[in-house]
Amino acid sequence: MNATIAMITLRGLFGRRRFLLLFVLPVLLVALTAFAASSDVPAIEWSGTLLDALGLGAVVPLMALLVGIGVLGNEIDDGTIAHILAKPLARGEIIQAKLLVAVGASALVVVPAMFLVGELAEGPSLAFGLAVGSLLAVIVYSAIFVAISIVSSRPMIIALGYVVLWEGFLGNFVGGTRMLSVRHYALSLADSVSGSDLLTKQVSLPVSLVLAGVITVGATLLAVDRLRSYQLAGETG
Amino acid sequence: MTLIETTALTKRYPAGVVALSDLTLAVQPGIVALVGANGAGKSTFIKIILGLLPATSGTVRVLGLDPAAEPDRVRSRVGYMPEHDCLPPEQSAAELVTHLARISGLPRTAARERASETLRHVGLYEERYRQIGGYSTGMKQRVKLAQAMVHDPDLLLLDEPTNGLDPAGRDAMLDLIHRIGTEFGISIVVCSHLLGEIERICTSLIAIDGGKLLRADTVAAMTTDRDVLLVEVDEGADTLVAALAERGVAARRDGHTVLVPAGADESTYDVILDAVVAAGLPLHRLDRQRRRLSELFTNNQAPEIKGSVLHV
Amino acid sequence: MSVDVSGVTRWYGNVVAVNDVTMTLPPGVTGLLGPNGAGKTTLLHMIAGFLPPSRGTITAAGQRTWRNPDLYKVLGLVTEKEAVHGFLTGEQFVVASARLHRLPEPERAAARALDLVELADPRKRKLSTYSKGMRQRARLAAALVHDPQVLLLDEPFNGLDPRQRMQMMTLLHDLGNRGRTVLFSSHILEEVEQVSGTVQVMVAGRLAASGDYRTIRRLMTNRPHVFAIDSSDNRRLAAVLIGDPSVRGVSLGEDGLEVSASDFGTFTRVLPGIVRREGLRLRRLRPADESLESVFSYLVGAK
Amino acid sequence: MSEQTSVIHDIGYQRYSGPRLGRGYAVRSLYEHSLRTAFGVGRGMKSKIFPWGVVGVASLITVIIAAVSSTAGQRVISYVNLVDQMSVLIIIFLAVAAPELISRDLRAKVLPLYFARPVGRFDYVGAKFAALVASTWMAVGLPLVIVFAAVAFDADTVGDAWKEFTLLLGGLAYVLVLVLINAAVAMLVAACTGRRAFAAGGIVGVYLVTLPVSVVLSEIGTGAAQNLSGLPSPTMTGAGLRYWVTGDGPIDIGGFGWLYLLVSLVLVAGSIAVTHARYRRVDS
Repeated sequence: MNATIAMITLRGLFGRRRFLLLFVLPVLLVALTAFAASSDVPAIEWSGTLLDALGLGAVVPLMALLVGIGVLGNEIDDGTIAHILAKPLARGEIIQAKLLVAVGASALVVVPAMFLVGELAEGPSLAFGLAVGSLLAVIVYSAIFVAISIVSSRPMIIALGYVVLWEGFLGNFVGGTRMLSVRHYALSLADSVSGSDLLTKQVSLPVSLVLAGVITVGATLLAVDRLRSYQLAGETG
Repeated sequence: MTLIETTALTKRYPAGVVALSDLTLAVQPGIVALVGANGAGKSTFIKIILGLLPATSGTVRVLGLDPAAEPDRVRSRVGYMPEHDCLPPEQSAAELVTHLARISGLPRTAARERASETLRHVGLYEERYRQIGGYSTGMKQRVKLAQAMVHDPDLLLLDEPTNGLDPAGRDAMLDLIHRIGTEFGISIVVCSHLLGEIERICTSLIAIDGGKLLRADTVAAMTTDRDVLLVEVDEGADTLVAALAERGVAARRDGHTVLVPAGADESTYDVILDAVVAAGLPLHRLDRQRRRLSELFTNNQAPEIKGSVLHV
Repeated sequence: MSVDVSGVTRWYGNVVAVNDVTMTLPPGVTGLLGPNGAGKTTLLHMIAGFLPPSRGTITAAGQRTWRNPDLYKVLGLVTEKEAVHGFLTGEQFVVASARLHRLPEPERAAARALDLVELADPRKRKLSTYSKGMRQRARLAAALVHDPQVLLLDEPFNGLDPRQRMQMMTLLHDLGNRGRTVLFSSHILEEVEQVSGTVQVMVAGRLAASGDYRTIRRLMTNRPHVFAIDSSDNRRLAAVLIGDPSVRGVSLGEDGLEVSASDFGTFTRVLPGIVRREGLRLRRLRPADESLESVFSYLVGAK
Repeated sequence: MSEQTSVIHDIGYQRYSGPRLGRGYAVRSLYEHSLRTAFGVGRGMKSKIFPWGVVGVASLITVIIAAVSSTAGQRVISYVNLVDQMSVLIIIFLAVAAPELISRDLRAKVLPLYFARPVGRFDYVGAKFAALVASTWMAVGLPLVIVFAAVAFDADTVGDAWKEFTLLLGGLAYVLVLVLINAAVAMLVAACTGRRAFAAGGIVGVYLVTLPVSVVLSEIGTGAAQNLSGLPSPTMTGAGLRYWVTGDGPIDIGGFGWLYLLVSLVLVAGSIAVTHARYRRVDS
């Protein structure tokens, strides 16, 4: 991996105080779960809302989105990407570094939170299941959001629309879209690993893993190709 | 009336950076250039004039008013054109300038009339009803200028007014500023890095360096003639030098120019012409060399002026 | 030749930004001029490999430029947009550039580049605290760190103060003298004149003229040459000059004569003789439309 | 024929000698301009779609309710309950208006143009906040007035109509409370970014994140925890104030009315203060 690009990307991500905002949602999720677990209400009553809808459905994709677009989209938006592109580097090398940083940073924020949520809700096996599931989600999402960063000139809107509408909304109503929903791959893996009653997978594990792999590789290759053909805006005035 | 008057003006930022140090000057009405290195304190100076920043010590008077005590009165008589883009793209120029005229205190009707007149004076006609987003750089600069003078200020602060303009746009903008300063009777302080522009339109110049006054004088005084004549011939420069030497004039070559000491009286002109005629050379240029404003920045031993009052 | 642009056209939809441009840039400094919207930035970006030509070919230092990252081993680019990674210090920024170029001694290369642009002192400060001119020079240092054969700069004087402008001019001049190919765009013609007399002038997407601007001026044979003249008796001199066949017109103004001469060579040869014959004293003879400024406005005006 | 006199009129630059109104007038002008901007008045069609769309949707809903009420001879829903139903419309209108009023100025960097004139930073923030509150209040209050018009028209006595009017005032006051609290938050979010899309997303995001927190807390918690469950959400804080005054509403806050009031005041004052502080860094 190109350490220099990784260093610049990391500093861009964590160098500003803004990154603390990344922890707000995961902390909130854990706090809410802790509160719910301390009450007398049985976990099965709130696990759907907190673990699935809020956790896998909102916190995980939103954090991956903020980080994924943070590692590349922001650099493209403010024009600093030109400094990195005007170097004799294979474009794959750049994407690889960016992607690894994105996965690492998102996982750092999300996986421990999901682990805690599982631990509080049920115990170690669910904790482990949710941690593994969310890690899978983070990997696939990062590839998708890095690709969106370069394909679209308004990545934030597109990505938010995708998370809210496709992952959050459609999957609940239109069964067919579950097959192409990262959230359901994560749910499937978490359910299979933990065997917990609190989770119900709707896509089989092999299908999930294969599709997750295909999407990750596809998005990455797309990002590399688009970066190779990156164009600077022309005349300004 | 003195336009801007400061005594021992000092601005120290909390971090310990001294932006202005013991600045004493008195600026008379006219078109005044404010030059200096980046970070030399020009933007701090402008903010203090507009009453947006308090001075650490010293006094400042703008049009006879203290901007720290009466910022509103100062601001209603001063117009400011910022350096950077500052125009909302989705409004028309007419609407924006009218709105800003009202913010400057003009009643509704007067604001509308003056906005339309001012836009005409800066050279925007039917385009003024179009959205600013579709304007060229030159048109945007004109709108920025129009909003700065819509309330008929007595003093205009223009920060890099020719920024981003192409040569034709620069020409037009400089002519406009010159007209505002002379025909319209509004005093102007122009911040610019382009000394050529300043030589062209300004009557006087204030140079600040490191928060201190470097030089304040009229432009005419800084661009006086030197005692050197520039002579250019299309060919045979060396022949000319030799011919001049024969006539007892010690000329020397500098690139394709021949430099001749001007001498005490004007007879040197005749000697040069005789030499050119005798050698049968094509004379291309005969001119007195002048001091350039850029020499202000090439001489590194900048004289430090402290506490003394300089009338510009 | 270091940069070869051959029959290059670039369009965006129906808008043609660059129209059938062919130019070769030898080592040395060349100014790229043109009104706003003439296609200068588009051309620079195509040469820099950040935009594919719609038609035609471009090579820089013998390499094709589009989709070819290896190009940047020999090419440096300073864009007009002043964005930098504000969280890095000047030194970190340039060292990172050196590392991305895989230079053997990145720290030393960076120190050299920072010295060159006179940023050695503030190198430990974050770029976000730099002034516009300092950022401009930091970006130049990053583009120079690998000592490229070809250097492209879009409006490099933007935001620089008078002293920094002079430094930048000297720097570009030196690079040209050391055999580098430097192409820079600028609107400030006096500066272009001082850095290099060699220009490429674009007008509405077309290449209007190339070469030394003085030579270009002489090629405009349909334009009379205008001179400003002051003498001991302007009215008499005017009367005599109007009788000379090389003079097209004379106007008498407050500060002297304005003479348009149809034939440059003839007029400059006959004038000294006429003045002396009439017993007059010539105080000033100044070509009024020989500057890059006038050459440029003629080219733009001609369309 | 009368004698023709020829004149060349002076259309050169004229100095202005009319009145220069002070800072109060300047702030009022900024407020008026912002109010117009919120509804897209004086701008292109595109700027009008969203605000008027919200007004249209709100009116449509209430016209249906009004029609049903007037045929049924009685109101099917009280004003205050109607307001609770429309709280999401408040958020949507704010998400449209706040970025338009605040983020847009940041993006275009127009603030130096204001601050070089007789308006200060506090004036600017105050005028923008007032315009944001007023526009949202009008947009969401209008439907209540429609219902009132329909019902009062049918009222048998002047006394009934008057009673209806006091109920309307109560509803409008409740709208104002909800708008004040949410507008303060919306302004703060909008002042954080120059991008309108981010600001709009942030405003909706705060609502979408804080509301479920309140809901989960109130569903799971008991006693004081339940009473206090409204505080994490600005909207539920407003609903708590309603309960404090009327003893009814979507949330039971027990005896914590004073705390809800305090939190509301801190929220509004705090948002204005932080927004003001943020503008200190805006370069002029």
